[in-house]
Amino acid sequence: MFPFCFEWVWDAGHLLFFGGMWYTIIILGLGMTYCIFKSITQLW
Amino acid sequence: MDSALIPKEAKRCSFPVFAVGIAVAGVIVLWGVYAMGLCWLKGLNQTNMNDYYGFALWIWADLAVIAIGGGAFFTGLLKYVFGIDELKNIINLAVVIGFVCYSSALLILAIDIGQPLRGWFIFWHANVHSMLTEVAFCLSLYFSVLIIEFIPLILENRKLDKIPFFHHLSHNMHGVMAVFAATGAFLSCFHQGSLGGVAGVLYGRPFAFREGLLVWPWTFFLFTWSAAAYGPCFTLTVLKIVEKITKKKLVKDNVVYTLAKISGWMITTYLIAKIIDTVYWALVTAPSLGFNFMSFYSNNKFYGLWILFAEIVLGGIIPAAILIKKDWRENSKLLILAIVLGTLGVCINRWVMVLQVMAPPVMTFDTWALYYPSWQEVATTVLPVAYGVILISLAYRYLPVFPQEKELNAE
Amino acid sequence: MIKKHNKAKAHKFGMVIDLDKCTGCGSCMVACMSENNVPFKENETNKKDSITWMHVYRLTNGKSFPDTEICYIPRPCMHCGGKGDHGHSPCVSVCPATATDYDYTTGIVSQIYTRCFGCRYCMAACPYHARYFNWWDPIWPSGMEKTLSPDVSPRMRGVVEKCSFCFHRYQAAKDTAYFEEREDITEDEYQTACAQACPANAIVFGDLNNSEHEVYKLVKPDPYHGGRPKEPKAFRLLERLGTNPKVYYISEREWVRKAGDNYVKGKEKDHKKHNTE
Amino acid sequence: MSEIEEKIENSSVNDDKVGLAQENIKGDSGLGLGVIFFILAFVVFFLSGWLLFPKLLYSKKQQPFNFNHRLHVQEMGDCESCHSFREDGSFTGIPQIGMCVECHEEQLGDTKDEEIFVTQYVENEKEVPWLIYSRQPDCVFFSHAAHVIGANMDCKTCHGDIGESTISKPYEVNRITGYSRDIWGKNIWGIKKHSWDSMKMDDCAECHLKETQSKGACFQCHK
Repeated sequence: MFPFCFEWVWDAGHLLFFGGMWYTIIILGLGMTYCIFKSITQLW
Repeated sequence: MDSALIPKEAKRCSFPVFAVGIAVAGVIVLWGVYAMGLCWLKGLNQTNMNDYYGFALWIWADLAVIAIGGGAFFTGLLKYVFGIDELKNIINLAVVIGFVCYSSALLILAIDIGQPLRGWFIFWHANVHSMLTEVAFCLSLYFSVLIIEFIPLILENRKLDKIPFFHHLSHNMHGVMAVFAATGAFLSCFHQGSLGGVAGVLYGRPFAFREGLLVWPWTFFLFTWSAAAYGPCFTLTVLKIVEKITKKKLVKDNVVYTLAKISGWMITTYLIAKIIDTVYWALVTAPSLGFNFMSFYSNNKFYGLWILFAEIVLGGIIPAAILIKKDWRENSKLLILAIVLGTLGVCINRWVMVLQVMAPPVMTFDTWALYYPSWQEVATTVLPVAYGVILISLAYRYLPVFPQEKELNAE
Repeated sequence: MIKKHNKAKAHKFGMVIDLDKCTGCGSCMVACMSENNVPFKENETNKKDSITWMHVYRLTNGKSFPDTEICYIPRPCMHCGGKGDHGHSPCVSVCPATATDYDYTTGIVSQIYTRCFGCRYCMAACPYHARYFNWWDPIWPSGMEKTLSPDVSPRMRGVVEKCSFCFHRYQAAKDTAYFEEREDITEDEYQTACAQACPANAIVFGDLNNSEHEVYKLVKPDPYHGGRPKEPKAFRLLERLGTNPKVYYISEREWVRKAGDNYVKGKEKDHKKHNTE
Repeated sequence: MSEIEEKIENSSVNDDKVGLAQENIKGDSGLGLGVIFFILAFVVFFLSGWLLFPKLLYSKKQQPFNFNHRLHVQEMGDCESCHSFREDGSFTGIPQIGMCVECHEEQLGDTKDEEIFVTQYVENEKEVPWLIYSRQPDCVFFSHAAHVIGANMDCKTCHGDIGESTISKPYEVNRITGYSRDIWGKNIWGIKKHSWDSMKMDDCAECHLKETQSKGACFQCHK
């Protein structure tokens, strides 16, 4: 869910829950991007 | 025929033999896929669920595979975060099993919901107070962690590894694997727990309801702990099955014993918590809601005290005792008994915490609800097993799953 | 003007059913089904997968003739206020997709069929079996779809549905009030179909927050205990679970009142005190 | 076996920097092509998403005949003359033919559209199958009384300038959902310039939040 969704409320529940979710997604995304990017640079 | 794909110096059965084995499992998968198609096209009337019994056999399968797939996150945690390095010899297997379990669980959830096309509502319109939302989020995120953990292993296939990009990628991913494993362990703690919370928060169902801490009922913590405790049992069970079928030793005993010992102590601590929880629930929670402990275990043919005995003694105390005592766990027969009983024990626990919850009447004029799964439910529940057999076979044949295989089978 | 409407005192609609008057005729069930476009099957033998928002249970005192007594308990959705009466009903708090919510202005628990994706978690959470799953798509006998009520949307296969306290009737009553430029609706303007259909007048419906209303007079809800009835003859189903239902039952017979909740053997007295204090 | 594979086969992977210079040359021209290809693909997909997608998503239908709102407002005075409330507070919506016949028993003017109306519908006593631009999905409850009488809103806030129109615009319907395009609005991103540009749940909620400090409970608008 994003803050522009209908049910979004700026409360502790949403901030903790979705904060955790987006934090995890960002870690996984950045980790994979780092690996792929490093592999590409190693090729050249 | 496929020798170019098989890891160097590894002995595998001939391709036709392998193909026949896969075909047999494939037939079962097709049967399951057919049943799955029926459920999607014709709806959940294909099952024997009803308004009294809204959770089916496959929901139990869902919880059970996630519990026994817990070996993946726990072994990952032990290896990458706590630095028990010898576990690197079994982590690949744990990851493959975890992948099988979690992909099956997600598939089951996709069959289970009445309007599968609206499944994304759980993400888009999420209700943060619902345990099921937490389950869905952590489950899908943890599944992506498992994919990330599985990729390097796939890339180590002999052919794929020759492609420089893949070679580097797998190497780099190993480099940051600790971050992924830690994230995975964090996610797992929450979703294993929230699966426990699913039943524990139902204050309208005295059989399931548990008091708790903050927003979580005690079952939340019990489920996380039990998945970590019993997950390795299943990993070891699969290892023993694979060793039996391939007639090879694949992992050194010291690795197995380390994992078995940790599992044993985890089960012991879990059991202490579980017994305290059960006693408190039986003596305080249930009576405060007007129920005798025995009212949940009598008056019907199926749910007797035997199920509590099977869960706590047969599937708990016995394996725990075997696994923590050095002589016993190093006796191969007793070890196998312990890991099989442990796996069954956690499966029974999940059965009790979802399916038995539906059975006892709550209103005084209501009746016990029992149900018998339809063949479609059985087929879709067997589907993940056959799929798991295929995936693990493929992984074993083509990927270097067991780093010690070469050493142990050198002639 | 708009703000005034929203600041008006919150309603808390509820129902009182006199079990000594109920004959178990089933008119409420029929009226409910036709009012709310409830689907039915050609063969309704299996009661556990057919939909009855209002369901009449039959119970006996378990004694043999000539002391046998029978009581019928009509059971709509209880529209639970949840623990502490804060609106966290057993079903509302578990729905993963916010397909059901608690309306603080009316105390009614909604169910939005187009939002529900059919996980059935709410059904597991409800101890009253008030929630029903659409195992099939509705099939109306030919021509019958023309007789469906336009005020209630029909449901599709794979979603959960339940009694709404005929919320569309509340909407219609409010429309009339707006048209006549009145502030609020009267007691008789908003009545559920089951209450109106009951030939024995066993079902009374109204606002539990309004001391003028019949429901309030009958049970005298205690606002400090989640609406627990102060009237000794009145009780709610499964009071001890803390669900705080808004459906009350009345009976002169003690065994009927006792059937409303569970008791640990030997501790019945405690509970009686707790119920009437 | 390709060049790269051969090289890897013959040398250990760690010292594959030998062929670095060669690969760089190859990589540069490849990179240029790649960039051009990327930009081209982006343009193609962007344009098709922008122009073609809405065309494919919506099918167009014409109203049975044109209706001149401006003329009728001039003659009748205001919207409520035709779009009125019943005594129970419910809203009549588009008038039925009985109301039109009060004036149009015979043809009043000489337009083609009126001729169609009188000859095909009035004379045959048939209702006009109007396509309703602002029809909400079946699960939506909307009270005109609450908004028009209760909150004193005018028609334009939600329905826009329809009272000024002289012809009926084509009715566009979403092929997937079956809903009128006026619900989502013309802008494919859902961006609004006027309060009447779209009629989604979010649009209702936006105004409700502003005016009543609450988006409202589900049952307020759902049935």
